[in-house]
This record gives sequence, structure tokens and C-alpha cells, in this order.
Amino acid sequence: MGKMSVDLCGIELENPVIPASGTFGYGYEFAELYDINCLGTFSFKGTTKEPRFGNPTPRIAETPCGMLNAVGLQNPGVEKVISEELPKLRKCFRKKVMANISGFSVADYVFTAEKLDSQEQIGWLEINISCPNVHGGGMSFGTDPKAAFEVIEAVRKAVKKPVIAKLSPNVTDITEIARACEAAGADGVSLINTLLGMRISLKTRKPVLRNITGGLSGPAVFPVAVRMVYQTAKAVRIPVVGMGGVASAENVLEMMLAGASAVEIGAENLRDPFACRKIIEELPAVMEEYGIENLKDIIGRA
Amino acid sequence: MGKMSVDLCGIELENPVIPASGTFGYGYEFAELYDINCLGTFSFKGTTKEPRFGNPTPRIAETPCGMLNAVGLQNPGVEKVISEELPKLRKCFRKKVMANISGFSVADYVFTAEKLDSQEQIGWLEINISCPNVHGGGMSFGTDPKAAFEVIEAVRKAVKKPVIAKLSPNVTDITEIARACEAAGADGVSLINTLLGMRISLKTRKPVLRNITGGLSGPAVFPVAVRMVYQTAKAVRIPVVGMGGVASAENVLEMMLAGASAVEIGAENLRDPFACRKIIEELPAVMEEYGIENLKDIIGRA
Amino acid sequence: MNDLLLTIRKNIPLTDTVCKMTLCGMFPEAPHAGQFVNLRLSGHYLRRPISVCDYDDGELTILYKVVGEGTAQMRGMKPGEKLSVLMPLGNGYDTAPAGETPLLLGGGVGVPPLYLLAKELLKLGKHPSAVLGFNTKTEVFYEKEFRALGIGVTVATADGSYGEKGFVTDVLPENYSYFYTCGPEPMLKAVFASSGTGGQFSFEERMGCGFGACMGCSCRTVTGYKRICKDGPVLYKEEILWEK
Amino acid sequence: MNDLLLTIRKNIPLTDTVCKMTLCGMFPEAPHAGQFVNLRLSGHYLRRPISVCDYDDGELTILYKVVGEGTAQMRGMKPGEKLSVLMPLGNGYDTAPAGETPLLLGGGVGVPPLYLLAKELLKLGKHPSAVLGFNTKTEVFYEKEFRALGIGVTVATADGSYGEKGFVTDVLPENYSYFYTCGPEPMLKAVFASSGTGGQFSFEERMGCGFGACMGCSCRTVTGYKRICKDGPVLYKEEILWEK
Ligand SMILES: Cc1cc2nc3c(=O)[nH]c(=O)nc-3n(C[C@H](O)[C@H](O)[C@H](O)COP(=O)(O)OP(=O)(O)OC[C@H]3O[C@@H](n4cnc5c(N)ncnc54)[C@H](O)[C@@H]3O)c2cc1C
Ligand SMILES: Cc1cc2nc3c(=O)[nH]c(=O)nc-3n(C[C@H](O)[C@H](O)[C@H](O)COP(=O)(O)OP(=O)(O)OC[C@H]3O[C@@H](n4cnc5c(N)ncnc54)[C@H](O)[C@@H]3O)c2cc1C
Ligand SMILES: Cc1cc2nc3c(=O)[nH]c(=O)nc-3n(C[C@H](O)[C@H](O)[C@H](O)COP(=O)(O)O)c2cc1C
Ligand SMILES: Cc1cc2nc3c(=O)[nH]c(=O)nc-3n(C[C@H](O)[C@H](O)[C@H](O)COP(=O)(O)O)c2cc1C
Ligand code: FES
Ligand code: FES
Repeated sequence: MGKMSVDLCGIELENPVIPASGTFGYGYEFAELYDINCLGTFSFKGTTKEPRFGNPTPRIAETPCGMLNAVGLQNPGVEKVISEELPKLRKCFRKKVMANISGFSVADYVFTAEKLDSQEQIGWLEINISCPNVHGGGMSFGTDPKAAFEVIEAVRKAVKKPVIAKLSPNVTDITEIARACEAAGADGVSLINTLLGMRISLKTRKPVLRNITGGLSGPAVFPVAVRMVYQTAKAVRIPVVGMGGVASAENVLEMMLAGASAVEIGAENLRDPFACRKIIEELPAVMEEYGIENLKDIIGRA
Repeated sequence: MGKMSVDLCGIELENPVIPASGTFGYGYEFAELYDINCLGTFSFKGTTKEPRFGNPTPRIAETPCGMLNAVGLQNPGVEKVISEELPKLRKCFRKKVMANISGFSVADYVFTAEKLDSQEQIGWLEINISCPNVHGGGMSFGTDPKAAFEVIEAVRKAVKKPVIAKLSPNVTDITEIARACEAAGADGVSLINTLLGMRISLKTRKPVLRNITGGLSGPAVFPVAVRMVYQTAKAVRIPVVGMGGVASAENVLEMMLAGASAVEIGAENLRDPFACRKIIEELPAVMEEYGIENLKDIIGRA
Repeated sequence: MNDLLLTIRKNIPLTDTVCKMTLCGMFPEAPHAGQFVNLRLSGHYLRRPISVCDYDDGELTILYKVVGEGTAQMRGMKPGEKLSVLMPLGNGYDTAPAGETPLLLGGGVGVPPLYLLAKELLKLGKHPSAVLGFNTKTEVFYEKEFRALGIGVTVATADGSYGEKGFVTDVLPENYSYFYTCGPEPMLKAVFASSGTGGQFSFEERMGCGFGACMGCSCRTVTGYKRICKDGPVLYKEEILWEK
Repeated sequence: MNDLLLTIRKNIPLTDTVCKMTLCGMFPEAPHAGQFVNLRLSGHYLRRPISVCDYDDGELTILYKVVGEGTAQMRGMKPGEKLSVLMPLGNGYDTAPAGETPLLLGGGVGVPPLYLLAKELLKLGKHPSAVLGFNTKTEVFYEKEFRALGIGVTVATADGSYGEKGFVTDVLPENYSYFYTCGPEPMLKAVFASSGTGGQFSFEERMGCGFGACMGCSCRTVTGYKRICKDGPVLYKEEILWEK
């Protein structure tokens, strides 16, 4: 067990760095660039029961220190993920991967989770109850503690692997949702998904995104994410995976001090495809700079 | 009526630019720098019934494209504001000013609002039901539609001047709170106050702010603010004052397209004390660039 | 794809709004016509995608139009400054189906990628010709450079202030074996409607990553979903589905 | 207060971590000792407050210690680069109560403001002397410059590797008429406890604006609330309330 290793729901990660769902595809674009086995693990693109094209374009807008996306869960559907993506991934990634799952009904979530649960490559099921970019699903589960409880309980009962509930920041009290997920049997929570935002073009006088609103991510949201991770880590006993605006080894440490057992990195992968590798490489020096011997020691110590 | 003029609850503003509460003091620091009569109006520092020192320092932290503050409503109390600040202000500002009011109970709010309502200099009462930096007050009114209704209704009944409810973005559905305020008789709403955030120092391994959390403002929050203004303007009939991360004439126009009748500018005044004057000076050229003849024409047109 | 730190060698205006930037450095992988680069600009979160206009060992040329904050910042950059550049990106034009007399149809800042394409086609022994469309005389650029390649060049301006009057589709030559086009969407649609041969179109879309990771730039095609940045920006005529 | 665009003339290291930057430009208002400037750095939202170390018509000198991102960026800046600077800020030291033989007590990067103060006191015909405290020999800076003013200078290092061994409070001279101090808070507290005369203390606080608008830097004093940036950074000994 190295000084960077952490435990995530009973599975050891060599380091806490996890590319976040939706920013790392199913891994190969990055595997062409570097050996992605250096990652703690990664969370693959949000997968649904049926294939989805997602929202019309433009799906991307720039914001100060961040970006909006309204991809809308484009993915080939769980069957194809299992028959095509996972076998390809196996060739370049020998660790357990995190499956990110979305749905539009409890039955959807359970269907997709069960399928993926049976895949040996998969280590964790990250249940996204917080996607702001799909209408009539996703986020509504993540903004109501009862709905969150229901979906997480149903998934938990149907699967064997650890279930991590991915929470929305677009709520009055994220700890309320986190506690509902814990009560429903979640083995962990991950947060934050994107903050709902919008940009308007002065040239067209219309929203930049065809979907009107989109999810804000990137460094702009980092302080909000740190706060929510801090609050949530104090409110639940299960591990918290922190994310939102992480862009450096220093940010990883800050998230862990706030209470994160592991840290996901999203938008930064898009600006700098080598970001996660760089952060992993820089971690030991930055740990030394701040007198941190073992990453496990700082989790939640702020 | 100039091409930049707008109407705010029956009072005409020469232009829509309003320095936001807490970032412009009671005006004189800026009046020493330029003639602040160029402003549409300004919203003075949040005023409470009793004097307050606020929170212990450090109260300020830097974030990517933004800042956290946990000032905690430092102010000399409503009596002194009336006896000392307003007379000084009268010497450098001849327009109606916006009074920003906070409290810890409905009675507090009503007390302070009544006092300020009787001041001729004051044009609007901006009722801050959203300050995230005070414990046991402030924000709880702004995160619960019933509490918001109660305080706004009580203030509305007690005063004559237009009442503008200042809303918190730290809620699941800001339109629900806005509608409650409208139902309670608010003449307008202003949004957003700061998003709750946090930073942790790697050197001390403790939160940077003594108050632990603080309010995030600055360009980082702009897309969240635009989205909330857009949603709120569609949900209520009363005017919406937009703010959050506005830092340029272009941002002012974007907020107005989203639905703002006037625009407040906060943190940018702190980085650049001349920001509001610059924005007002630049507005005509930027309006021309985008073919806008009259600002009133673009409100809510996105 | 590599993440390169390139040095600006030249950065000069060609017209009121279009500038030419040349960048030098080590290029582990040569870009092909129709591929693009993605530039990181300080103070801007997302990179800016710009087509490769020309490439010689050790020097990359891009032409960009100033349309917003990022390109305005680029215009202000000085020789010697460095830029982080992800490249080469995208599929690029497929020269295999060109035939003997391919036609290059460029509109505005759709012109740049066709320049390197013309060079590549010439190297393959083809006889390309080009139609370059602009709004008005003062916006014309790169005519001389295309002519210097020794190929036939027709310039069209929408207002007739220079060259032929009309859109590129108004001045199409009688015979060509295949076409390659890049330009604003209305032009692409017009080309699609009026062209008699097969051809390839280069598209633009707002991008998150530019290398296929985020699904920010997807479009529907006859053969399924494609990412403009990775499976494009060049699509074959047969694949295209026009939306909206 | 003015918002000035100043040009870096020099930017050189004095020690491993402390650098000296001189800035030139038009200064409509001359700063006084104990006042500070607030620097805008690209890529950082808040300005960085730094004391005025020296000022001559047309040239401003600041000394800064590299402690974080902003100061690290400053270290990398080159002569000719421009900086947006709000100045002068704060009250500065009050020289009226100095008496004939005022003592200047500086610790680490608390030393810089005392340099201009020494010059001002000399101009007033006073006979200041200075005690400059550092952790260790390699961190000592500006001793020569203080000596060049022709005043008595004692250097103390906590580890005794240079000058006297100890803290500034360990090497206080017997007689002095008044004192002025700037340095880390533990030092200020020690000076407060051990000094026999009246004096003034310069404080640091995290700042939002630096000019009195945001209430980000308030502290309690005997005479009420004060803003470090506007009513300070210098407080009289009699006003100080130590918190925590
Ligand atoms: C594959 C590809 C090749 C391109 N090649 C060229 C070229 O050779 N020369 C040229 O002048 N332009 C080219 N463009 C368009 C160029 O990317 C945009 O003009 C540029 O990004 C605008 O940036 P801005 O900051 O000035 O504008 P802003 O409007 O301030 O940009 C805001 C955001 O929108 C994005 N954006 C704005 N317009 C476009 C657009 N048309 N396409 C994609 N993203 C956009 C920006 O990248 C940025 O993220 C190309 C675009 C693509 C997708
Ligand atoms: C009135 C005043 C005068 C000062 N004079 C000097 C001087 O002459 N020389 C010198 O080296 N330093 C001086 N300082 C301290 C200097 O402001 C900080 O070292 C500097 O802001 C650190 O910036 P950073 O980006 O490197 O650090 P970071 O830690 O990355 O900065 C993060 C944020 O915290 C703030 N911050 C960090 N440390 C301090 C601090 N000690 N005081 C106030 N804000 C801080 C920064 O301004 C920034 O907003 C002075 C501070 C004040 C308040
Ligand atoms: C382009 C894009 C696509 C995303 N898709 C998903 C997704 O499919 N499932 C999911 O749970 N989160 C998705 N997210 C959210 C991220 O996983 C992450 O929670 C969020 O972006 C905050 O982290 P960041 O600031 O580091 O990007 C997406 C984010 C981006 C930017
Ligand atoms: C230092 C500071 C103090 C503030 N104090 C108040 C206050 O007293 N009352 C209030 O309603 N809002 C207060 N705010 C919130 C602002 O008025 C504004 O709603 C918020 O900062 C978002 O705008 P911005 O991003 O332009 O700063 C304060 C903000 C800052 C930065
Ligand atoms: S821009 Fe990210 S997939 Fe194309
Ligand atoms: S820093 Fe704003 S009042 Fe002092």
C-alpha cells in the first residue's frame, strides 16, 4: 500500500485520482495518449438503458473559469457498452472501472445497474441521480430525498457491487440527499455534479446552448464543491468522492482535507488531456511540500 | 428618457447599473474617486436593527474567477445609518438610494424597514433574505418559501416604498421562493446573493475563513446567475434585478436579455473601484455594436 | 495528437478582421489538410479550434477571423510569445476519391484548410482548382497564395465588388471530378444542393475537448452519430443529414 | 487613491524567497511610509497588497516574499511588463509622536515599510535606529540599504547565524523615544508586551478591496471597529485589542 493509496468502498485505489464521468469517454481517446493504468480508476460516460443521442448542438459554452455542457447523456446504451466498449477497454485498462449510470425511472436504473453489476471489469456503480441536462428524469431524483432514497434502495437491492450515489449541487441542502442515500444503503456518495447555468449570445440574443441551460463545471465551481464535500463528509459515515473544479494536485489535497476519500476530475481533462497523469505525477512532490506522508491521513482533517 | 434608462418599481433609473450591497459601503469611498451620480442608483451595505461587527477575520478568500466573503453583515445599525451615514451620503449622491436590510426575525426586518422607509433619500427597500454568512438568520428566510412569504408580507404591510426581495441562489428552485415573495406583495426581486462556498489552506489544513464557509461571488457565478434570472423572470410578473458576476457592459446586456430590468454589480467594484463608471461609459458603444437602440427593449428577450 | 508549446513567428493582418499566424516548434506528427489545432489562450477556459492552413516541417500557418474575445486576444499576440497547441486533430480531407480535377470551394474563413489541401492534391499529381467566396472586396484574402500554387482560382464576392458577383455556387465551373468544401453552413447547404459530384464538407461546432472525449460536438449522420472533432470535421456528402 | 498602470523597471531576488521590484510611471500622489499598494495579477481575482518600501518621484520600490501563487507569478515578471496598481492605500505611519530617537522594529517582510519611514524620519531631523529580525542568515535583506542611510542598525537572527542571536525583542536598545513596528503577529505581540514607550504597529489582513469598501479586513480596537486597509494598516499601541 503506497502513500498515495486510498480505499474506496473496500477496493484499494493506487491513488485517489479518478477522471469524472462524461469527460473521459470510455477511456480509449486517452489510452492513445498515455497508459491510463496510472489512474486510481475512472468513471465512464453516463450509461442508460437505451442508446441516446443526447441534446441538439451547440452543447458547449464557455464561462469564466469554467464551461457549460448540455450533452444530455449521449451513449450507446448499456447493451452496446457491455458488448463493445468494455471489451475494448479491457485491452487498455486492467483495473476495475467505475460504471456511471443514469435513468428516467427506477426500473431504468435497476435494469442498467444489474447489467453492469454482472461485469467483472466493473468495480463500482456510480448512480447519477443528478444530471441537469435531461428533461423529465435525472436531476429530479437528485433534488428530492424521497426519490433519491427510492432509486438508491432499489439499485442497492438488485446489485452486489458497491453503489455510489452521485449527487446534484442544485439543492438547498445536499446533506439531506446524502443522508437519504446512505439510509437507502449507498456504499458511498460522489459530488458534485454540475451546477445549472446558462449563457446568452449578444449576437443572436438567444441562449448559446440549444438546450437553453447546461451544467457548469471547471474551477469556477471548486469552492462550492469543497463546501458541499465538507458538509456531506460530516453528515454521513460512508465515503465521499469529491469533485468539481479540481485542476491540480493542490486541489486534490484540498478536496481530501474537506473529506473526500477519492477525487474525480472532470472538465480539466478536456482542456488538457494529460491533466490526470500530470496530477498523479505531481502529487508526491506536493504532498512533501505540505508535509503529508500518507494521503489517507488527511481525509476530512480540515 | 435616455436610451439607457429603465424603470425599477416605478422609479426611473438613468441607467441600469447599480453597485451591489456590501461592495460599495455607504458610497463615500467611491465618491472620493468619481462622481457617483452617474450610477443608476446603489444598494448600500446590509443594515440591521442593531450594530454588528460581523464575523472574525479572515473574512476573505480568493477562488478561481471569484472570491469568498464572510463579512457577516458588519454595519453600524439602522439608527446610526440614519443619523450618520445618510446625511453624509446626501452630500455626494442626489439620487434615490437602495436600502439593503437584513434581520434575524420578522420583527427585526420590519423594524429596520420602517425606519428606513421614512427616509426621503431612500427609493427602494431591498430585503436581504439570503445572506449566507450569519448564523441563525438571514439565509433561512431565503431558503424556505413560507418564511420568505412571511417576512416579505410583514415588511410590505409596514412600509410605503417599493420592496425588493433579495433571493438566495442556494436553493433547489429559486422560482418557488420568487413566487412566494411576489405573492407576499414584493414589488420586485433581486438575485443572486452569494453561493455558499469554502476554501481550505494546505499550509494550515484549516478553512481559510474563520467562519469556515463564505459567499462566492464574481465572474465564476455569472452563468448560474444568468440562469436563475432567466428562470425567475419567466416565473414572476414583478421586475427582476439581476446580479452575480457582472463585470462588463456585455455582461449587463446578457443579464438584461435574461430578464433583468436593472443590474447590480458587486465584487467587481472591489477589484476595480472604477468598474461601475467604466461600464456605464462603455454601455452606449456596446449597445451600438449589438444593434440595441434602447435598453428597455431587450429586457427578457432571450 | 500532441500537446505542443509553439512559438509565434509572425502574426499579421490580412484584412480588417482576418489575420495570419505562423507558429514554429517541434512537430512530432505532421497535420493533414482539413485537420485542425486547438489553441489554449490565457484567461479563456476552452481552447479555440482553428484549421491548419499550411504546414511545412517546423512551421504551422493558421488564418483566423476576429469574431470574439479569444480571437481578439490572438490578434494582440506578438512574435516570440508561446502558445499551447493540441494537434493535429480531426480526420482531415480524404484525398483518395479526388479524381483528376477536384474543385475546392471555400467561403470566408472556410478558405484556409483548402490551401494545404490544394498543395496535397498537387503533390498527388491532381489538377485542383479553387473557388473562393467572400462578402466583399475588402474581405478577400489568400487569392495570391492560391494562384502562386499554379492552380485555377475564381474569386466571387457576394456584392460583386471584386471578381465574379455572387456566391461560390453561382460560379461553379462546368466540369470537376469531385469537390471539397469548407465555409459557413448556408454555403455548405447550397453546395450540397447544387453539386453534381461526390464531395466532402468540413463542419464547425462548439467544442469542449476537440479530441473526442466529451461528446460536445456530436451530429447525426446517415451512418450514425459522429463527433465533429474526431470523426470529422470532414464528412462525406453521402453521410450528411442536415438538421433543423 | 489612483489606479495606475506602472512599468516594471527591475525585478531581482534579494534572498531565496524575497525579491525587490521597482516600478516606474506617473504618480499623481506620493505614498507615505506605512502605506501600501494593491497589485492586480493576471489570472488572480483579488489584488495583492504590498507595502511601499521606497518611493522617489517616478519610482516605487516594493519588496515581496514568495509565499503563494501570486507572489510566485510576480517573481517571474520581467522588466517592461506592466502592472495595474491601486495606490497609495492605508493611513501610513504617523511621524508626529516619533520623538528624537525613534526605534524601527522590523521582522522578515515587515522590514520594507520601515525603510521609507527611516528616510522620512531623517528628513524630519530625527535620529531613528533600526532592529531588523530574520530567521536565519540566508534570509537577511536590506541591512546594507538601512546602513547606507547612516542610521544605527542591529540585525538579529533567531538561530544566531548572523548578527545578534534572538528575536528583535531580545536586542532592544536601552533608550528610544518611540517605536514603529511591522512583522509577523507573534513578533508584534512580543513588541507590544516588552516595549516601554508608545508606538505604532502595522498589521496584515486578507483583503477584498484594500480601500475601505467591503469590510473584509475589519478588526476591533479600543476606539471601535477599524478597517486594516483604510483606517490602518498602522494602529497606535493604545488602540490595539489582541484577539483570539
Ligand atoms: C474544426 C474547426 C475549424 C475552424 N477553423 C477556423 C479557421 O481556420 N479560421 C477561423 O477564423 N475560424 C475557424 N473556426 C472557428 C473558430 O473556432 C471560432 O471563430 C473561434 O473559436 C471563436 O473564438 P472567440 O473567442 O473569438 O469567439 P467567442 O464567441 O468569444 O467564443 C466563445 C466560445 O465559443 C466558441 N466558438 C465561437 N464561434 C465558434 C465557431 N464558429 N466554431 C466553433 N466554436 C466557436 C469558442 O471556441 C469559445 O469556446 C474553426 C472552428 C472549428 C470547429
Ligand atoms: C497591508 C499589507 C502590506 C503587506 N506588505 C507586504 C510586503 O511589503 N511584502 C510582502 O512580501 N508581503 C506583504 N504583505 C503580504 C502579502 O500581501 C501576501 O504575502 C500576498 O498577498 C500573498 O499572495 P500570494 O498569491 O503569493 O499567496 P496566496 O496564499 O496564494 O494568496 C491567496 C490570497 O490570500 C491573500 N494573502 C495571503 N497571505 C496574505 C497576507 N499575509 N496578508 C494579506 N493577504 C494575504 C492573497 O492576497 C490572496 O488574496 C502585506 C500584506 C498587507 C495586508
Ligand atoms: C462534458 C461533460 C459531460 C458530463 N457527463 C456526465 C455524465 O454522463 N454522467 C455524470 O454523472 N456526470 C457527467 N458530467 C459531470 C462530471 O462528471 C462532474 O461531476 C462535473 O463536471 C464536475 O466536475 P469538474 O468541475 O471537474 O468538471 C459531465 C461533465 C462534463 C463537463
Ligand atoms: C464583500 C461582500 C459583502 C456583501 N454584503 C452584502 C450585504 O450586506 N447584503 C447583501 O444583500 N448582499 C451582500 N453581498 C452580496 C452582493 O450584494 C451580491 O449579491 C453578490 O456578491 C453577487 O454579485 P457579484 O458576483 O457581482 O459580487 C456582499 C458581497 C460581497 C462580495
Ligand atoms: S469536442 Fe469533445 S467530443 Fe468533440
Ligand atoms: S479590504 Fe475591503 S474594507 Fe478593507
